[in-house]
Amino acid sequence: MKREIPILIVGITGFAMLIQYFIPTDWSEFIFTYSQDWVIVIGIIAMPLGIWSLVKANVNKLKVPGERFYSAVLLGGFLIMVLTCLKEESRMAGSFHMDLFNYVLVPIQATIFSLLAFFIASAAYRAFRARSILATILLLTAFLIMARFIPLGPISIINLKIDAWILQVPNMAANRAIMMGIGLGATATAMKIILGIERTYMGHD
Amino acid sequence: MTPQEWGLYEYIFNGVAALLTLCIFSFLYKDNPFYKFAERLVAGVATGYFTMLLFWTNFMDKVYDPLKAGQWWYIFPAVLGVMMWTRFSKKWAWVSRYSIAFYIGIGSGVSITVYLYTYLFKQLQATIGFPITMDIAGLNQFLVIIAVLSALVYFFFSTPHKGALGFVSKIGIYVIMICFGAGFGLTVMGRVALLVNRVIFLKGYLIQLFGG
Amino acid sequence: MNYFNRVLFALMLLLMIGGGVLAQDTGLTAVAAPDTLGPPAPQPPTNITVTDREDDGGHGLVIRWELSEDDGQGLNNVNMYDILRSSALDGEYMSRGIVPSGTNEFIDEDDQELTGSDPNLNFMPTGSTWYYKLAAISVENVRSVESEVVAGTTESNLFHWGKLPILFGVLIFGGFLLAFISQAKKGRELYVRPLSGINAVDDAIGRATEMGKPILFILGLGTAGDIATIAGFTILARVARRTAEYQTKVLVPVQDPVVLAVAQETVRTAYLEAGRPDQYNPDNVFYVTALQFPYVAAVNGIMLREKPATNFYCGKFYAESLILAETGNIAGSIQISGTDEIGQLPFFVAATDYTLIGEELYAASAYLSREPVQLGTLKAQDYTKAVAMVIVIIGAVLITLGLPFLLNLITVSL
Amino acid sequence: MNIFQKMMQIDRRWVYLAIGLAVIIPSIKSFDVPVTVSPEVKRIYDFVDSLQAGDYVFICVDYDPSSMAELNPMAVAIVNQAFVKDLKAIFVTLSQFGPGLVEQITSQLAANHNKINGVDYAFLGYRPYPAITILAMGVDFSVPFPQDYYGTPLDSLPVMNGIKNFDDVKGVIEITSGNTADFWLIYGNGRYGFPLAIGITGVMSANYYQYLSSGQLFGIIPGVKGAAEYEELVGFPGEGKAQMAYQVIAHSVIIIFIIISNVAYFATRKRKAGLEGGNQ
Repeated sequence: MKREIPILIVGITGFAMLIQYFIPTDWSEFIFTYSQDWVIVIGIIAMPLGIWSLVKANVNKLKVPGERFYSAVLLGGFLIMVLTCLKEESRMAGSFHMDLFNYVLVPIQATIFSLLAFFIASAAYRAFRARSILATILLLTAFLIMARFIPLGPISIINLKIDAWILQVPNMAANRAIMMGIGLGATATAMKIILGIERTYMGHD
Repeated sequence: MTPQEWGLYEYIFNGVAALLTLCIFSFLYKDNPFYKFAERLVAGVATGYFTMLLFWTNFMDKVYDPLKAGQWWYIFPAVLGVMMWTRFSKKWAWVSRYSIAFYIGIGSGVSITVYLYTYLFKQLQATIGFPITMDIAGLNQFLVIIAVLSALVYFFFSTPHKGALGFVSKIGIYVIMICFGAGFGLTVMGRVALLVNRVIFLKGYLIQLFGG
Repeated sequence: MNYFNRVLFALMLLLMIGGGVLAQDTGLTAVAAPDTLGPPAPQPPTNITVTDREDDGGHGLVIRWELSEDDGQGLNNVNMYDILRSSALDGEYMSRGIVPSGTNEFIDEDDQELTGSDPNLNFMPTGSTWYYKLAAISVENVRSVESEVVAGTTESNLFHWGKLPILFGVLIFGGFLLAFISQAKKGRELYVRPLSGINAVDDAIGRATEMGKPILFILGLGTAGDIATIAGFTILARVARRTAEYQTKVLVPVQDPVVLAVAQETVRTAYLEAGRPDQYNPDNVFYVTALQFPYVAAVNGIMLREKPATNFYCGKFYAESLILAETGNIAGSIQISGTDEIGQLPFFVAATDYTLIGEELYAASAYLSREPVQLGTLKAQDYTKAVAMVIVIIGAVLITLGLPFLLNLITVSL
Repeated sequence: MNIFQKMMQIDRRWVYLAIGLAVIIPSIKSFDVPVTVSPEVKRIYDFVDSLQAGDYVFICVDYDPSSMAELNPMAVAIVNQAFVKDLKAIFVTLSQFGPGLVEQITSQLAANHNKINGVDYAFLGYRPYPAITILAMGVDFSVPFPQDYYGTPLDSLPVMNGIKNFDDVKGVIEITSGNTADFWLIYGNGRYGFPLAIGITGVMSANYYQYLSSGQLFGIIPGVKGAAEYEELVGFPGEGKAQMAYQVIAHSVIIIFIIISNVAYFATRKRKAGLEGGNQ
């Protein structure tokens, strides 16, 4: 009741979705879109679980002197975004809610994203050392590809030819092989779940 | 926006954006209160924004509107969603496993064919789609096939990678490393462009404040 | 609104929405009147057939014809064919599309049923009959006389024949899977080659125990329905099981409420199975925030402040992979990563200590469990891989010999 | 601890600082970085350069705003070159975002070069369904575009006088961030045989080099780098070269760090090996 039935549900719905794929009729299409809506709806209605987890942790931290301010900032940020959007119109451009989105959320997100420019350099510095054959291959390929930006006259033109070959031959081939492996691995995992062989994700008492 | 168009409101909000940008960059030096402030602020703001986004889009579209329009069958996923709330109680938390079961069952069932198609069949099709001709293109196609096969050998789990198989699998991992090196090298440009955008934003604000 | 108004309204909508296409249609008909003194008109296409399009719910028809006598021969002046359709034999015929000369097939389909104030007049319901005629258009833009009218009715199909290769794929793979599982159940020993990323897991847990520091387990940005995330759960289960024995803390920050619920169940069960349910603290699996980069910022903070001994990255990762891995490196953690996002693998390989590449992520659960049944699935993966390799070899030889037989056999048409 | 050991353990913040400066310095004072022009870009320049005043070029602008940084500089450089050479240009877009981009480019550059819409260039507008539109233009531009973007019938535009279809233009240059290049290859070049060149984003470029060797394309401008090369050829340093400055410096910095890292690695490794030898 508490574990076996859910595992059975996983198997039945999984199998049903597998069969659905091969049936092109309208009701089969309906089942597909409807099932996707199930996933979406469960996800939305479960949102309070996440909010509760976040709020609880931060309300607890309000008692910790060093953390008090930061947790208050977090809770305040959350509350203000919710309170400024109690009407649907608040999601239109120009509202206070959207200004907070545009001037707080967007710049911070863009800046965190841009940290990658620094990290890609530090990762290259640390990782691209010719410690082993594998590391050397990794380093040399990255080096050649990055060097396409360095103006070196005729060497650049040869390098561009090498780069194009790398991208079209070994790069593409390895991508395909990795993808085939992923296809098999993911299918195996999904089948194990549907068959109930893999059930570690499902708790029991 | 040209300088003349800015009022106090724009100055303040753009100033906030500029300050928060600097707070995040300060992380590069070391973890500090400014970064921690921006980190917590954005965590709260993002959760609040996302919650309301979900509410006004997905919840209205997939729960409220269908039910109001008499599409009673949308009550089922809604009930399953509400069943997730049993997790607040220790005693009843197991009920949420029913919702999770549907969620994961649907995900796995759909994945099997999607993964087989995009990751396996499409790649197979692409690999054997061209003849090996007696020219450069043909030679490249031949090398692609050799490289695909050896990289696949690398992913064999149930045979020891020794002897001939070990040799081929070694070629395979070399090819995979070339692929990773290329992937790394190709990405640098885009990441630098992201940073350039942030620097240009900051520069623009400074010009706005102090004039060109 | 009466019928006339509705048609008028729909026409106006069509004009506004499909302005581009309509403008083109009018453009074509505007110059259609054949000039007696101008260039000659081509012969129309003949022997038109209209059949149900297979593999759909009944919203498409296939129109085939014999090329005009002036297409590639005769006057050799055909440039394209115009396919005209009407819902009634003597109704108004509208262009459904244009195909270049040399083409003898056109698929007419529309499954977008729009109801309410915005009906789609082109929608082809299941079981509806449509009437077609064709005209050839010359390079000088002179239209031929129109062909005879042929009708066709849409039908709903029960099996998607274009997806047959995938069904075979499922059956072959499933067959191998069941065969090796039953072998394993009979107690046959299965060999698996060592994977350095897997061997490192025990060391990493041991290191955390020695240092008295937590383990950080990051499930990525996928939902609980993504197979990569589920693979992450299965690895989390094995890791948590061992840490429960060693009494090491596992922190799992997540960004999706369903992932939160599943991760909590996974860890709780792992502690239960390790015989230490009292050690389980639900607050160690926690929700940090929703969106990608705010999540990254929060996890970065956790890494630098908690200084975890080991970071695991198992699941779906996007651009954040390198930000997390570099920050983990600053914090001095041992890092084990695995993802099926090919674009992120280079960064995990460069910045973390061990990386499970693609399929290895999915194999990890079997490796860690060491259960024969689980290892049997690896054998099934290998056999299917061998089949794929044979297909590549034979397919390449055949296509080089000019025989696309095997290629056609594995080609999926959606 | 010698210098190499220090280099091995260099504080990562020096790397960050270098990258930061690599981006900040060009943003304060833009400077000219040298670019090596690749042959596939040069061929497009030479092609346009070889045309006589009054010849027609056909330019298709098919990118969306997210690729503007990479592709807009190319379009600007090519149109600049065409206007300087007094060529006549016909613009079309097969992307829904195209009209705004074309208007922006033409209005700005036409003013700079005293060119008049309808006399020196024409913008025919946007049509969906690339295959059909390209095929129809092969018959007559006025089939898909009875009027230009601004509503003037084509036959009343002086610039369209005496030209009918692709036979009357010297070549087609397609600038795209999507799959429209494939349509131009199949339905345009494949069917009507006109010279075709494309400008594409850096990420896409690897997929199109095969068409160069097969002769279906006579040139490719790949990404920001290609745009900068084209600007170098035309002699109008613009956005492309400005962006290229950041990229060249940042890439150079990373490459220099990789070299330092490896030099230090080999130096310290030899030292270690030497020490071990001494102990035996």
